[in-house]
Amino acid sequence: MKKLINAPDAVVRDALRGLALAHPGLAVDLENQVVTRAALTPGKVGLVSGGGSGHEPLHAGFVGYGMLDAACPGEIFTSPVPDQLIEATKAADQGAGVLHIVKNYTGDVLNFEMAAELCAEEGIEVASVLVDDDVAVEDSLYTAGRRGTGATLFVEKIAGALAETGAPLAKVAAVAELVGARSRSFGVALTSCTVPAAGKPTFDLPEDQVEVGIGIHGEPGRRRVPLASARELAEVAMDAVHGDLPLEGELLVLVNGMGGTPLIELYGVFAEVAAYVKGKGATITRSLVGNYVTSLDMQGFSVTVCRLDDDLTRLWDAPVSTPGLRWGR
Amino acid sequence: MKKLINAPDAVVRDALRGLALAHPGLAVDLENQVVTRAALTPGKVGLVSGGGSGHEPLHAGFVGYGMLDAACPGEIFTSPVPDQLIEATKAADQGAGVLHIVKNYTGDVLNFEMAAELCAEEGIEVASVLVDDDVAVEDSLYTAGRRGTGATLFVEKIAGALAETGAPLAKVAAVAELVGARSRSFGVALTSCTVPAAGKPTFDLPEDQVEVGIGIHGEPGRRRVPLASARELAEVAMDAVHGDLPLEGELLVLVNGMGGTPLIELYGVFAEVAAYVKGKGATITRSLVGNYVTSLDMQGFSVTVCRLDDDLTRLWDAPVSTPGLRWGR
Amino acid sequence: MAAGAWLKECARVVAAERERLTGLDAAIGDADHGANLDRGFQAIVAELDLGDEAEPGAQLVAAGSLLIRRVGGASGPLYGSALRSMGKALSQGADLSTALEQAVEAVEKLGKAVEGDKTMVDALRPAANAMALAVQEGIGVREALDRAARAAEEGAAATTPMRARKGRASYLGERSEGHRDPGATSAALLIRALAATW
Amino acid sequence: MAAGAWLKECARVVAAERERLTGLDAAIGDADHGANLDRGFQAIVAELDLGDEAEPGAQLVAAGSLLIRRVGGASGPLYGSALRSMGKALSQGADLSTALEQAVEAVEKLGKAVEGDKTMVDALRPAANAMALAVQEGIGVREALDRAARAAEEGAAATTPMRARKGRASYLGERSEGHRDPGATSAALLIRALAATW
Ligand SMILES: Nc1ncnc2c1ncn2[C@@H]1O[C@H](COP(=O)(O)OP(=O)(O)O)[C@@H](O)[C@H]1O
Ligand SMILES: Nc1ncnc2c1ncn2[C@@H]1O[C@H](COP(=O)(O)OP(=O)(O)O)[C@@H](O)[C@H]1O
Ligand SMILES: [Mg+2]
Ligand SMILES: [Mg+2]
Ligand SMILES: [Mg+2]
Ligand SMILES: [Mg+2]
Repeated sequence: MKKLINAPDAVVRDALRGLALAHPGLAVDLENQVVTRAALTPGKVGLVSGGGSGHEPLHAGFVGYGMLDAACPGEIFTSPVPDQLIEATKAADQGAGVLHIVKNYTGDVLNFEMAAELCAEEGIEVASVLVDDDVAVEDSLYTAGRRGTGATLFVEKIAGALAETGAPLAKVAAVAELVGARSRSFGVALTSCTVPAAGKPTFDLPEDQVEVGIGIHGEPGRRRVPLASARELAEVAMDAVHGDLPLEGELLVLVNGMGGTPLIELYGVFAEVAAYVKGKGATITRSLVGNYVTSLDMQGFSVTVCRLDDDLTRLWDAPVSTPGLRWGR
Repeated sequence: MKKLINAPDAVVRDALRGLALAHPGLAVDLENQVVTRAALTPGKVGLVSGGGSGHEPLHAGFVGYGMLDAACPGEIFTSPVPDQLIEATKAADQGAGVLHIVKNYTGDVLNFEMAAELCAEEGIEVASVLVDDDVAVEDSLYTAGRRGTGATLFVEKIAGALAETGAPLAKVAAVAELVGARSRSFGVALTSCTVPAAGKPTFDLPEDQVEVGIGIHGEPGRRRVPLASARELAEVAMDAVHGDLPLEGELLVLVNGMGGTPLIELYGVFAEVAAYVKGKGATITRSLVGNYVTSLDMQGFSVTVCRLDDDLTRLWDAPVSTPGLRWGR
Repeated sequence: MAAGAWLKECARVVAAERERLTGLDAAIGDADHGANLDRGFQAIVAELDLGDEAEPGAQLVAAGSLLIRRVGGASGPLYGSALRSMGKALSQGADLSTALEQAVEAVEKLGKAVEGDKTMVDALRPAANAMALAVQEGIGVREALDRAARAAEEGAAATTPMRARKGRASYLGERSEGHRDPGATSAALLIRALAATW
Repeated sequence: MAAGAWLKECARVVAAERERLTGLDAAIGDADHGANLDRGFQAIVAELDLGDEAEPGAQLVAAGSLLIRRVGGASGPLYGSALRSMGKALSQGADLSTALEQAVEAVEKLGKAVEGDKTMVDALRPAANAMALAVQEGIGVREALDRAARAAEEGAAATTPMRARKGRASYLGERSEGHRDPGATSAALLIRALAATW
């Protein structure tokens, strides 16, 4: 394992130290691993998210004006514990309640639920939205359901923008639900990631094969296929998305790198995704290309598509100022 | 070689197609590989840069308000040809002359010089600034001199901000020179990059070794040392920088990933760099952490330090709106 | 009854099997199960009073709470709730078999998993059943615990051919078949540790 | 005199040796020299009239201009200028030896490199010198060209132990020693092609 780290069990802490030093707009509680905005906005609905580390800039990199109020990074690929989430929720409560944005994984769900219960007991109004956009996973009563991946960024941005307008918790939760319901993702891995504590790649992938339908935790995908061109791999991903939620109207598209894929390749993939969308008669009106919802050092990409409407577009365009996403101020 | 591409010789073109589709604020001439702002500002000094592709978001990702007016991406790691640069210079000439921002490599220097000569013959006022910040390379009359690396971003941002105020060419060139003169860089590679046309890693690096003093083209570094902690590697880099330009006063620091290194590791490195700077009695007042001046899929980092003054800080803070760097608007 | 000894033995076994558990999780999950449990049980050993004087029920409640506070992931809340339920039952005077039943029910309730879903329940449920049956048959607690541990081990081994329906492994669909579940494996280790120390 | 035949032979040889040139550049440069030259010479073959009727000087000027317009990097302007200077000299009635001298001087002037810097000059300068000497000695042009090609090949081989002082390889300092220079290697190929076709 070759990593720029001090020690496997110091990775998260060290990164948080760096985050704190690089971004004076954030308040970082290193002890409890809670990242909050340095300046809060009384009366605003608070947005809290969190999850295992290893997906940077998600979530801590999305704390700031127009997105989250607080984030809880867990250990690598391990959901945060209730204590962290409780502290973050209390910090983010500015008198109008708090929305928990939860990616649909058993661990995240259990820990957020425990925290929400305890916060409710302490009198904080908490609503939760479950993000489950990954069409690679069968959504059935007999499974853990779909994973939450790239759509989390959309939910955090758009719900964050609405919260900034002073909207009440119910409305913020509703738009978060709406964004999730209108979003779908699919991912492809060229290489496995390496979890620092494990010290070796999570899975072995021959030079001529790719994993299709991967998540963001180094989970193997649904199947392996021969390495193919960017165009063919983009088609595999888009077929899966389109098969689940037909591409129609105005779309927000994220072509996301898994952490180890350079921008030059992601732009190439975006060109193919755009051609695919055009072929279906839909239009990409907003887009994002880059490493946003990552899986440590994995090479690969995911595509997330959200069907926009005028309100969602306006909220997407609204100013945002976080370490990982910034425009308009 | 595992890459998200259609074909080795289509990589640059495909990425430019994606760039054009993702950023309506850019005008992309796919035929000539020239990227310009869609809307120019009559009377403003034009800023043109360019260089081999493979360093994304540099340079095309820095075209936009507050930075470049045009960029010329060459083939992978191959400087652009004079024709491209001439077209870009003409496009960027808004009546107040054009500044060429050139990274110090033989190929870039020769091609920019040819272009500048021809543009001058056609009556366009052209000034050039040579960026040569990499202290890993001996700066001597008997070598090609220092390489231009991370400081290019600083030069483009700060000169771009000054140009936006309507300053004349001489002043814009002078501030560009100043930023270059006050900046130093040093890089470390954990892995080699793979040039698509070459199909295999440029150099072999054993699992337990790193290359120290690398550039941004997969050139091997000055020496190999055993893989060490983030702290030790940051120290190696900072010792080299500090040995050349003592760390003093207020600093702008870029901790830059080489393309394949995830953000979680870069923040860890930033924490070590910050500790080092503090130990020297200097202060990091502005910083940037991320993959900005990359070397395809290489894993590793570089640090670039610039000694700020009040003017430079103000220009750094000024609004910028490009695909790769954005704040304030 | 020595809850402290059990917890210490759990910590020892989990540390020793850490790599293996993480390796199993790498195959059908996210390669952290060993690290997760190790973090939790090391905290228990380091931070709790595991002496013989303390009340076992209270010790288990404290240990469960600490797992919840330190582990995260799916296994933190699940094992944490299990220990808390077990401890509460013991404190209220329940026998070990009943307490184990409570622990397993807590996992089932929280995780909504049943036997055959390829989770820790596939080790825990047979263990609780075997223990209850043995007690019913009038068998002594040591022997009953040994049967429980064996049932857990068999249950864990039986997860290999299963297709996962809960947790991260469920994302793999049929590709989850042929791999032993990490949580069932750790559950068998913890029950075996119980049999060895109680 | 058949500039077209030479250029076609250059294209053939560069395509055949593309991997090797890129490999040499990977060791002490950026792994693109073969790709760069191949792109340039393929363009020459595809886009220029390389027939025997055309004026050789004009053909070489056109070929040099195309290299400058298509290759980029260090070698594009250097080889491009070389062919342009050579063509201009031929158009002005110079003999091949003088034209080759002009070509080499163009490279030296633009690249500011001298023999021993571990660049293409280490192949080109000896070639021009050997040719001039042979002509001075009254030796026929074919034999003179063969001597030039051999001098270039020896010069290229001699770059291996050198420490680079120009171009990308200079960044490596002493680590550039022990590797043959890609540009000197390609230069020797081009001069050999000249000897084979002129
Ligand atoms: N819904 C569930 N019910 C019971 N056990 C579960 C459930 N989901 C997961 N598990 C158990 O948790 C184990 C994984 O634990 P761990 O790797 O620590 O957490 P995570 O999956 O969050 O990374 C699985 O092997 C499985 O036995
Ligand atoms: N200043 C120079 N003068 C003469 N030749 C040079 C000079 N710099 C580089 N070269 C030659 O160019 C070759 C590299 O060409 P190429 O790889 O195509 O360009 P780049 O170095 O820009 O990638 C070197 O091997 C060397 O022979
Ligand atoms: Mg986990
Ligand atoms: Mg090059
Ligand atoms: Mg796990
Ligand atoms: Mg080269």
